[in-house]
Order: sequence, then C-alpha cells, then structure tokens
Amino acid sequence: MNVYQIVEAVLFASDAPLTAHEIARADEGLDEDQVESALVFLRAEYDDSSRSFELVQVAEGYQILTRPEFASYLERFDNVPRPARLSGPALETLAIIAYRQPIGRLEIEYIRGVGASGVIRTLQDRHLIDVVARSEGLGRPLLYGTTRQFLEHFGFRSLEDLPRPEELPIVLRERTPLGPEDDLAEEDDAVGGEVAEKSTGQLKVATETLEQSSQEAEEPHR
Amino acid sequence: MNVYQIVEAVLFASDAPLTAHEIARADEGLDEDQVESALVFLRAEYDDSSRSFELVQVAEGYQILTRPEFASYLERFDNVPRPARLSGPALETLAIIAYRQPIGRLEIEYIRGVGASGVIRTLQDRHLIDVVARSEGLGRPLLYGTTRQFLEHFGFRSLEDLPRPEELPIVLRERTPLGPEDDLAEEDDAVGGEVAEKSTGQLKVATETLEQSSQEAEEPHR
Amino acid sequence: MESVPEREDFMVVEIERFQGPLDLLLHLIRKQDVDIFDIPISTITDQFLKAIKGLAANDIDGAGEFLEMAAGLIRIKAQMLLPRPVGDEEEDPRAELVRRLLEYELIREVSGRLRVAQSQRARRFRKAYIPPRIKRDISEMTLETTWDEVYAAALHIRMPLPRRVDHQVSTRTVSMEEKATLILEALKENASVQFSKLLSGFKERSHGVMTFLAGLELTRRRVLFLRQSSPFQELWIYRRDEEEVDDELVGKLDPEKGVEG
Repeated sequence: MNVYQIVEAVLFASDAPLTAHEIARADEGLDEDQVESALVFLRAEYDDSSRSFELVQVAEGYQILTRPEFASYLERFDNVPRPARLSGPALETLAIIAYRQPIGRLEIEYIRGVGASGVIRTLQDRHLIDVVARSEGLGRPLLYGTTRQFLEHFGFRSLEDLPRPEELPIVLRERTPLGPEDDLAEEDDAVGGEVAEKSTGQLKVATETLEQSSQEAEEPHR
Repeated sequence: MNVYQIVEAVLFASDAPLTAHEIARADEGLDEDQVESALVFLRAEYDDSSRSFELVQVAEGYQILTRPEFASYLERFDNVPRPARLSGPALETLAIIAYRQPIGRLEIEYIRGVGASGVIRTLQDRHLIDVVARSEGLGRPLLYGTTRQFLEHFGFRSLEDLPRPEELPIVLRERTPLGPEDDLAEEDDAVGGEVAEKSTGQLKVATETLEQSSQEAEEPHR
Repeated sequence: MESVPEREDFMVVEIERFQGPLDLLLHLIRKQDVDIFDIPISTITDQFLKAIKGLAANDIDGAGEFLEMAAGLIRIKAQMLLPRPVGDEEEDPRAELVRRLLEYELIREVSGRLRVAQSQRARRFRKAYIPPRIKRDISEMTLETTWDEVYAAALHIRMPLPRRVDHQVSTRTVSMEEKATLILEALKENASVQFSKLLSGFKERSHGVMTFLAGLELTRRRVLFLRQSSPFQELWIYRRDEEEVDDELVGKLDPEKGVEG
C-alpha cells in the first residue's frame, strides 16, 4: 500500500478538512512529512488526470472538494447537500468577531448598533463561533471567537485569509477601541444597563483558540 | 466539460447512490447511454491509476467508495491516536466536578470562565463523570458528578478520600454558593439568552441546550 | 455617483432594507455625498427621523434601536448649538458617531467580502456519502492521567472576581492639545501627512483616538481637512491654509475662531 493511497483513502472518507498531523494517524509508520509529500503528489495527480475534484487547502487542513466549475450541474440534485447561506446580520456579526476576537456581546452590539444575542446563538449553534474566554472586566462577560468551522464555511485556509490589515482604514487598523472608556459607559443605556467590556489582543488569541480546539478534538472524524 | 467529469462530480457530491438515469439529469444534453459509458470509463480509470476508491454498483445505483483494503487504515485513523491523557481544560473541569458535585454546566463555565460542553462530553465519554441529578432551578439543568470508574481509576475508595488541604482554592474547598443570583442569570448569555426575556427565556434556552448537546454528541468533533 | 433629482423621493427609504440604525444613517450620509467628518447633523437628523417615521407602528423588530439612534442624533444636534467655552478640549459632539460610522462601514465592507467568499466556497462540494465505520468506544482507551495531574489543575482554579458595581473611568493621559500640536508640526513641513505616520511610536490606543479627535477638531476649525479616497485607503491630513498653521492656534481651540465665511 502506497502512502499516497492511504492519504487519499483517509481524505476521501472524511467529511471535514484534516491536517497532515491528523492524516498521519492512519498508520503507525506514517509521519507528517510523508503525508505532506503524498498530498503534493495527489494534488498534481488530480490536476493531471482532470479529475472533477481537487485537493484544497482549507481551515488549516486539506480536503478533497469538487472544482467550482461543476457547481451548476451539482446544484440540480436534491441528493447533493448544500450548506445554508448566512444572513446579512450573521455575516456582519461574524465579520466583527473575526476581526476583533475575542469580543463580548455588548461590544458587538455597539458596533452593529443592534442587538446580537439571537445571531450569536445561531452562529454558536452552527459552530461558526464559540466562547473562547471570559473578559477580565466587570461582570466577566463571555468573549467569542471564530472556529475552524468558520474557516471551512468561507473556504479560508486560516484567519490570515481575511482581508489584510493594510487594506483597512486606519481607525480600525490600529484597533482603536470604541472610544475612551467613559464612552462605553454611556453606551450602557443602549444595551440595557449592562457594563461593557474591553477587548484585548485579537488575532493571537484566535490562533490559540484554534490550536486548542484541535487539541480538544479527541475524537476522529467520520 | 467531459461527460465523465460531470458524472464523477455528481457521484462524489451525492449523499446517496444514483442510477444512470438520475445522473443524466445533471445536464440537458446528457442521456443514459452517455452516462453508462462514462461510468465504465471511470471505473477503469480508478482501477488503472490505483486510486484508493472505486466505482461501486449497489441495488439503488452507483457510488464512489473507498476500497475495502483500506478499511484497517480508516479504522486506525478513527480509533488510535486519541490522546490517552486528558487535556488541560478536561483536567480542570474534572477537578471542579470532583470537588463541587453535583454541579451543572453553567456553574462549571462560571468558574472556568469558558464554555464547557465539549469537555463535559469528553469526560462523559471516558465514563469519569455522569449526569447524577437534575437541578430544581430554572430549566432544571443537568447536574454532573464523578462515577465509580473515576474512583477506581484514581484509586479512591470513596469521595471522602479526595484530599482537601488548605492549599486548595476556596472555590473547591468549600461549597460556597457562587454569588448573587444575577451572576448565574448573566451566565444565561452563554447560551444566548435575550436580555429582555431573561427570566422566562432562561428555562426555554436551557432545555434547548440540553437537547442540542445530546445531538452534538453524535457528531464528530472538529 | 448617481444624481438625486428629487430630495423628497430619495427620502422615502424602506426601513426594512437596513440592518439597523447605523446602516440607515450611513446610507443617508453616503447617498448625499456629504463629508463624513463634517456631518450636517441637523439635516441628517431630520432625514433620519423622517425615514423612521411610522416605524413603531409597523412593529418592526428592533424599532427601539432606531429610536435610540434618533434620540442620540437629537442630543448631538442640541450639543452642537451650545456655545463652547474658549480652550475647551471637549471633543466634537459628532466625533464618537463618526468613529462608529466608519467602523460600521468597514464591517459592512468586510461582511460583503465574507458573502463573496461564502458563495465561492459554496461552489465546491465535499464527498457527501461516507459509509459509517465502527469506532471503538473512547472508554476502552487506557487513560494515563493521574490524580496528581487533576489535583495540579485544581490548584490553578481561581474563583471569578466578584462583580463590582462601580464603574472605572481611566484618566485620560493623552491630551488632544498635544495631538493637535503634533499634527500642526507635521504640516509645517509638508502640505499633507498620513494619519498612520502620526501614530508611529505610540502604542496605546488612546493615542490613535486622540490624534483622530484632534484631526476632527482641526477639521472643524477649517485648519485642515481629512481625506480618504475610499474606505480602505490611508487617511490623509491636508493643510488647508498655510498662514493658519500656527502654534498659537493650538492654545485657542475656540469654536468661533475657525468658522470663516
């Protein structure tokens, strides 16, 4: 049995992206480097033999996915499962969480100008976000961050695939808080008398979360 | 676009076997005969290029499946390299449950400052903890406690044997209530409770969460 | 830029289309090509009120949020009318709103990109049917964890801080005057300066906020103007009138002073 065949079988039998490390579980003799080479080989083979699927890097792992040009054929089938599209509010909320994680509900609501608990619940139910920490601030509110599922849903390899900071207006690039703290205090009125929290370091914590969640995924994929 | 590519894409992305007749629906220009030839072509190609998957015909139609000889790798992938050790969050959660049992998820999350449903599931899968009661409180949340396996594994005759020296954090040494009611009500946010309907909403949300998490338990982790 | 033939017609907006009050407000501002750093608060407030007329009656979800914003606009409008004492370094009443609008605009842009990424990803399909495999029960795996490890974890658990009722207000150590000086210094040499340049060397966020506020304030006094060619470009600060770039100005940030003509 060749390494590339084993790697292929595992990828084929998984419904979620897998890291080289995860794939290597399939055989005791396998190490990550071997898996990586096999992945390179497979990718080239799928391309050369004009397979209708390809090896895609997504959500910090690898996954075999159909090539986009077949979408119109596949969309005709009820048997082909399609992920539900997210609503506008859900996308806006995700955008905020993706950039400013870890972030609490009150800050999300302040940025969007509308309530967020319903959307947050939906996003959590869909495993696109999760509670990643608790603020040290008053009331120790829950802080949310994005998950690997978030990356998968949007086809991002990692959070680095989000629009780069250089592209963002200066006000946000510097991750200016929403204002001096007394401004947030005022905002209490708008969000129901709760005390607002501050956000701390962003992308760093998000990465930690991802690492942690892959560690915690003690069960294999189907 | 070649016919065989379209057929391949459809079979790959379908969650059920498809007949040639059904596959032909992918494109107006396709007829069953073309599909049949494409299927023959694909089957030969998968064999010739030593793919780890094959085209299989079952009663209901065609499917692409991994070859049986890779079953052992997939099984190993599923079963072997699970960490035989508990992760940091799992250790922490286990300690909290051991000392404060019976205890509900929200209380655990309150103490740890982060979500606990995944870790609780892991500990339950390991038979170290189990649901031991149901709280009388709103939503009658499940309460967790340690199991006999817990005692056996760590070599305690009974829970009385758990060391409770002075150095233990007060939150574990003494079963002091976790503070004012509203602290736990605030915790409702963990499951997305609306501020407006805090008191009534809580019950509903808690129940939903329970149902949801038992569903989640059947799904693979990411 | 599309022409707006009838102001009245333009004002008939379908409130349901908007994600919330900020979305609506941004729409009103961007649609009319008014300077976001110098919002004609009175006009915009009137338009906003008109747009949300009958909102409560329609029982739209989140009507309260629109009304809340309306109240905020009216408050700002009132504050703008109040004379402000000489040397008062209080920020422009509109500054916080501008910050929120800019940030919201960015979020809207990013969520648009997420939507595109979502559609692109949705054109790819993963292997759908995966035969179920028998998985060994996790409890069959030998657990190597010892009690010492559990106990060590127990020692690190710390009770969450009790909630405090009082609210902490941090002292503002960075003054707007200081930042205004910085901007004017930079503009002595050049006719324009990048906002980001002014922030180099300062780590704390309050510097960014203050520099921004000072920029807004000096814009209001018509000493300079801020330009951003599009939402994702660098913010540039331009000198408006050479003679007015004077250290003295910093000392007398007087509302009357800058308003000329």
